[in-house]
Amino acid sequence: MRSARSDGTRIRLVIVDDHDLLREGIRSRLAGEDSVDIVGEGSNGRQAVELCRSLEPDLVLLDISMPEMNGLEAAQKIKHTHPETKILFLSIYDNEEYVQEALRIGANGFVLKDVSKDEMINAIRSVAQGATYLGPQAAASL
Amino acid sequence: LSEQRFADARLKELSARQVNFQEEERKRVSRELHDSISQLLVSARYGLENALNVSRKEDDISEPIEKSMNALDNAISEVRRISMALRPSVLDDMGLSAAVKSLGNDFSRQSGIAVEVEAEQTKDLLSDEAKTALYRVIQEALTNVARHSHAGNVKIRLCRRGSKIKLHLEDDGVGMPRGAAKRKRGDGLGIRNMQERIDTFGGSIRFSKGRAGGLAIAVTLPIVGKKK
Amino acid sequence: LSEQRFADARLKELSARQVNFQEEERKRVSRELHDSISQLLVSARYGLENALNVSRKEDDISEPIEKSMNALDNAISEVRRISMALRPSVLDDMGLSAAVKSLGNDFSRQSGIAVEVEAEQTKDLLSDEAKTALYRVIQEALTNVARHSHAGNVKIRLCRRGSKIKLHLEDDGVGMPRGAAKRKRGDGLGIRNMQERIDTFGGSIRFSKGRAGGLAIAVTLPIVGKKK
Ligand SMILES: Nc1ncnc2c1ncn2[C@@H]1O[C@H](COP(=O)(O)OP(=O)(O)OP(=O)(O)O)[C@@H](O)[C@H]1O
Ligand SMILES: Nc1ncnc2c1ncn2[C@@H]1O[C@H](COP(=O)(O)OP(=O)(O)OP(=O)(O)O)[C@@H](O)[C@H]1O
Ligand SMILES: [K+]
Ligand SMILES: [Mg+2]
Ligand SMILES: [Mg+2]
Ligand SMILES: [Mg+2]
Repeated sequence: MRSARSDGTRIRLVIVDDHDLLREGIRSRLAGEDSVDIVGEGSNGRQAVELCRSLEPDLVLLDISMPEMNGLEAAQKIKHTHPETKILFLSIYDNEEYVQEALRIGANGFVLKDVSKDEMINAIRSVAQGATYLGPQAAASL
Repeated sequence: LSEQRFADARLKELSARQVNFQEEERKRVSRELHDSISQLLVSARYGLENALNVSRKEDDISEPIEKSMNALDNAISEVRRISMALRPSVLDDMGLSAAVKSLGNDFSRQSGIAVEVEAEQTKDLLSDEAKTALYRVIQEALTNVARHSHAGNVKIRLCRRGSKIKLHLEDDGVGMPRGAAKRKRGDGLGIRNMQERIDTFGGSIRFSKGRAGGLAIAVTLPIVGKKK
Repeated sequence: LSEQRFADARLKELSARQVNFQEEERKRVSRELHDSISQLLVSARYGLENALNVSRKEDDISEPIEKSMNALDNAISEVRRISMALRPSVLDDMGLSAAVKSLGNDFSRQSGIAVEVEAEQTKDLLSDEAKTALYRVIQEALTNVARHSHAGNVKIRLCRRGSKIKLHLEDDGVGMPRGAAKRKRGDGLGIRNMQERIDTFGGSIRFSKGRAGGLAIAVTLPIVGKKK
C-alpha cells in the first residue's frame, strides 16, 4: 500500500488543522497538484497521531494550536512511533521560538499559513524530498 | 491591628481577582482573534489566490482582486500583532522559558537594547497563573528599562533554586532614583503591579542597585506544582 | 481605626486604578479592531464586489470569489462582535443613554427576556469613567438576570433627580437568595465589582426585593460635570 511514495511520483499527505475552512482551502490549493495525494484529514493532535499510525503517510501538514492535543505534542509522538513520517508545521505565527522548538522535536519544516500557494507547495515538496524547510522569514529569524 | 490585617487580606484578594479576571479576558480575546478571525482571513486569502489564477491576469478583474489581497494581508498581520500583544501564544503553547526568550528578542529588536536571557524550563513547577504573573513582571520591567534607564544591556535569569523559582533582571543604566520603588502614591502603576502580582503567589520582590549601577530586580516564587 | 481607614483608602484607590487601566486597555483594543481591522476588511470586500461584477458570473472565477466573500463577511461580523463586547462604540459615539438602550435590545434578542428601557440623556452630567461604570453595572446585572433570575421581564430606568443620577433596574424573577449580596467571600465577582465601581465615584448601590418579587437594584451617583 505504501508504494505510492516509493515510486517517486506522489506524496501521500495528511492535513491536520482544527479549522474546517482552512483545511478546505488547503485541499483546494493542492487539488491541481498531481504530485500530491491527500489521504487523510484530522482536526486535533490526537487524530494526527492516529492518522499517522493507520495511514503511514509520507508527510503531515500539522497545525500548532489545536484543542485536545496541540501540534507540538502530536509531533513528538509521531516522531517517536513513525520517525520516517515527515512533519511540516503550519502556523499563523513564526516566532523563532516556535521554529526552534519545531526543529528540536525533529520536525522537517515550518510554513506560515498565509504564504502563497507556490510557497506552500514548494515547502511540501522540499520536505518530502528530505530537506528542511523554514521559509524566508523563519530562516532569517534564526 | 487585626482590623488592618483583615483589610489588607481583602485588598490582596480583591486585587488578585481583578488581575486574574483581566488575564482571562486577554486570553479569551487573543484566542478569538487567533482561532477565529485569523483562520477566516487566511482562508479568504486562499480563495482570492484561486480567483486570481483563474482570471489569467485579465486586468479589469485581477486588479480589484489584488487590491483586496493587499488589504487582507495587512489585516492578517494586524490581527497577529494585536493577538500577540494581548497574550503571547508562545506562553500557552511552549511555556514560560520560551516566552521570556521571545519577549527578550522582540524587546531587543524594538528598543535596540541588548538582552541576554538564560531561562530554565519551569514546566510543572509553577501554576499557569504564576507563570503569567512572572511574564507580566518581566514585561513591565523591560518597559521601564526602555523608558527610564538609558541602559545598553539587560540580563534576565530565570532558574530553580531548591524549592523556589528565582528571577533576576538587571540593567546597566542610571539606576532608580532614591525612594522611587517605595513611594506609596507615585503616578506609576508598574512597580506596584509587580509587587501585587508577586504577593498573590506568596513570593517576594526586591529592588536594588545592580553591579553595573543600574536597577536590579530579584523575584522569588515558591514552587507549588502545576494546578490541574 | 485610622490605620484601617488608610488601608481602606488604599484599597479603593488601587482597585479604581486597576479598573481604569483595564477599561483603557479594552477601549484601545476595541478601537484597533474597529478602526484598523474592520476598515481593512471592508475595503477588501469592496474589491471583491468589484471583481465579481466584472466577472459577469463566469462560474470558475466567481465561485472562489464568493467563497472568499463569505469568509470575509464572517470575519467582519466576528471582529465587530469582539470589538463591541470589549467596549460598545455607541457609548463613546452616542453616550450612555443610547448605549443602555442598545444593550437592552441586544440582551433581549439573545435571552428572550423582555427589556424595557427608559433612559434620559446624561450628557455632561457624569465623567466618561462614571458612565463606563454605570454601563458595566447594567451589563453585569443583566448577565445575572439571565443566569440566576428566571425572569421574563426587566425594567431599566436611568434619570436625573436633582444633583444625582439614579439608575433603577428590576426583574420579575425569583429574587436573590437571602444574604447573597452581603456574602463577603462568595464565588461571585459580579456584585462585588458593581459595588467597587460605584464606590469609586462616591455613589451608592442598594439591593432589595422588587415589586414583582424579583431583584431590584438602585444606584445613585452624584453629578460632577464632565471631566475634560
Ligand atoms: N530600570 C529602571 N531604571 C531607572 N529607573 C527606573 C527603572 N524602573 C523604574 N524606574 C523608576 O521607578 C519609577 C516607578 O516605575 P513604575 O513602573 O512604577 O512607574 P512608571 O514607569 O513611571 O509609570 P507606569 O509604569 O505606570 O506607566 C519610574 O518612574 C522610574 O523613575
Ligand atoms: N437577578 C438576580 N436574581 C436572582 N438572584 C441573583 C440575581 N443577581 C444575582 N443573584 C444572586 O447573587 C449571587 C451573586 O451574584 P454575582 O454576580 O456576584 O456572582 P455570580 O453571578 O454567581 O458569578 P460572577 O458574576 O462572578 O460570574 C448569584 O450567585 C445569585 O445567587
Ligand atoms: K492532487
Ligand atoms: Mg488551529
Ligand atoms: Mg512603568
Ligand atoms: Mg454575576
